[in-house]
Amino acid sequence: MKVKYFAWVRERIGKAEETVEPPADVRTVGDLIGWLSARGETYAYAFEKPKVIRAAIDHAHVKADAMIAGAREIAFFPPMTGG
Amino acid sequence: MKVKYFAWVRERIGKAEETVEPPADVRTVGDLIGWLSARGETYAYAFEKPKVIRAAIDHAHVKADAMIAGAREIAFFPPMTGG
Amino acid sequence: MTVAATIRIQEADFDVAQEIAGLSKDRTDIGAVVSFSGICRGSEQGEPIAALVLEHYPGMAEAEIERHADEALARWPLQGLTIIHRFGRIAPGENIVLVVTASAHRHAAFEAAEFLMDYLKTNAPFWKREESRRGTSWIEATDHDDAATARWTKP
Amino acid sequence: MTVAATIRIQEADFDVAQEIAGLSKDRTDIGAVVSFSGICRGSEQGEPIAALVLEHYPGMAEAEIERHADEALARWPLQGLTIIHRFGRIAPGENIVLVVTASAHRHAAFEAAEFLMDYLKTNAPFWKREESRRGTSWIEATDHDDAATARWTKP
Repeated sequence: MKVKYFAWVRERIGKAEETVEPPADVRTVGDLIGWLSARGETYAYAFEKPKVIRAAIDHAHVKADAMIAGAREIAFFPPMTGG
Repeated sequence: MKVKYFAWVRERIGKAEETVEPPADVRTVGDLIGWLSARGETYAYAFEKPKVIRAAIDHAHVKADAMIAGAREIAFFPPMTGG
Repeated sequence: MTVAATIRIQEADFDVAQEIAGLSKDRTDIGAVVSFSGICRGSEQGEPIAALVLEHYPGMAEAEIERHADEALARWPLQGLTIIHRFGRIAPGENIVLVVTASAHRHAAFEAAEFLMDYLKTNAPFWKREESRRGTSWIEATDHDDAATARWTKP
Repeated sequence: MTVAATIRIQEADFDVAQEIAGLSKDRTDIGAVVSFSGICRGSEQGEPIAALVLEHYPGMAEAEIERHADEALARWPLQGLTIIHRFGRIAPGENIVLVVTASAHRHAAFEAAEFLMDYLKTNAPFWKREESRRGTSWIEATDHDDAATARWTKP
């Protein structure tokens, strides 16, 4: 599945998007954050405060307990500051 | 003192303003409405529902119990419909 | 900084765009501009109208609007305020009234504009008469507007 | 009558006046037009800034704004709705965002515009970075904005 990063999450990880294939036991958005965090320092830094991170599946906001099965695109970003 | 009339109060009385000299026992705005109403049919018609009539003394909204002593200009009109 | 409100009571039409631009042009301390334009509708209670004719009380209209403008400036941190109210004959589609508020923050700009419109509706000495094929008649005030104004009164 | 919202997410600046005129021109069923313009301020927390740089999530930004536009159209009797949000580099004094609502009645126009601005602030996927002499830094979201959004949720 495609994963996208925005704002300082993007800056900390050092890339705007990538394709990942997490194992079957990574079932929720929260699981995915944990799995990504274990991939290296930059990820651990980006996700150091998981409660601050917002997520979207296929362009819709979701919570950490949302299931990721079937998702085409998952995005992680800080709280929004538009408007 | 000068008295001014607006909107349908003006239309019913048939004039936009006049100068009146009410007797000393006409002390409040309510008294003045009563005194004017007794001046003729057009006045009685304009003030037939005194509770609907709004008043202003020297350009400021007042209630029926406001004292008229010292007033330069008293105005009577229906509820406002501006905006 | 002392902010002075611009208040105009006039028969002529006005340009909403120009009034908005006038408040915010060449300034970098304004974060939010809210404008409200009241426009003459082509019908009242389902009946087509030819025009509205607005009567006002010269002198008191200015005084009353100025009083409420001052109250808005005292209650909200505004950086600019413009109020224009027309009188005379106004055709459907034409402007009747304009309130523009500018502030560093959006809630102040929104609330002040709503407060002023609620007060203009119920307290500013203007009276609307409608012209239609059936003649002319005065538009009645609604309780709804009084209730809207009452919500701004502190308990 | 079905009302379609006009939604644009663009790098280019826009003309507030033209957008307001576009909603109300040649129409006589609109009684109230409310516009909100969000403008880039020249300072953040007392520090002068050179510009804001807005990052957004293409695709989701459109979807999210459309969702809230549809909700506003369902909740209030609107006759027109325009939402524009810019991205990219925006200098102090320039427009960032615009919401214009048109309705037969003023409270609907005011409330819908406020609702949309509160949601844009907290839910639309845009992120502001400020450029100043000291470098660039991301602007933090405020609890105040979350509270503003929460008030529109029915209990």
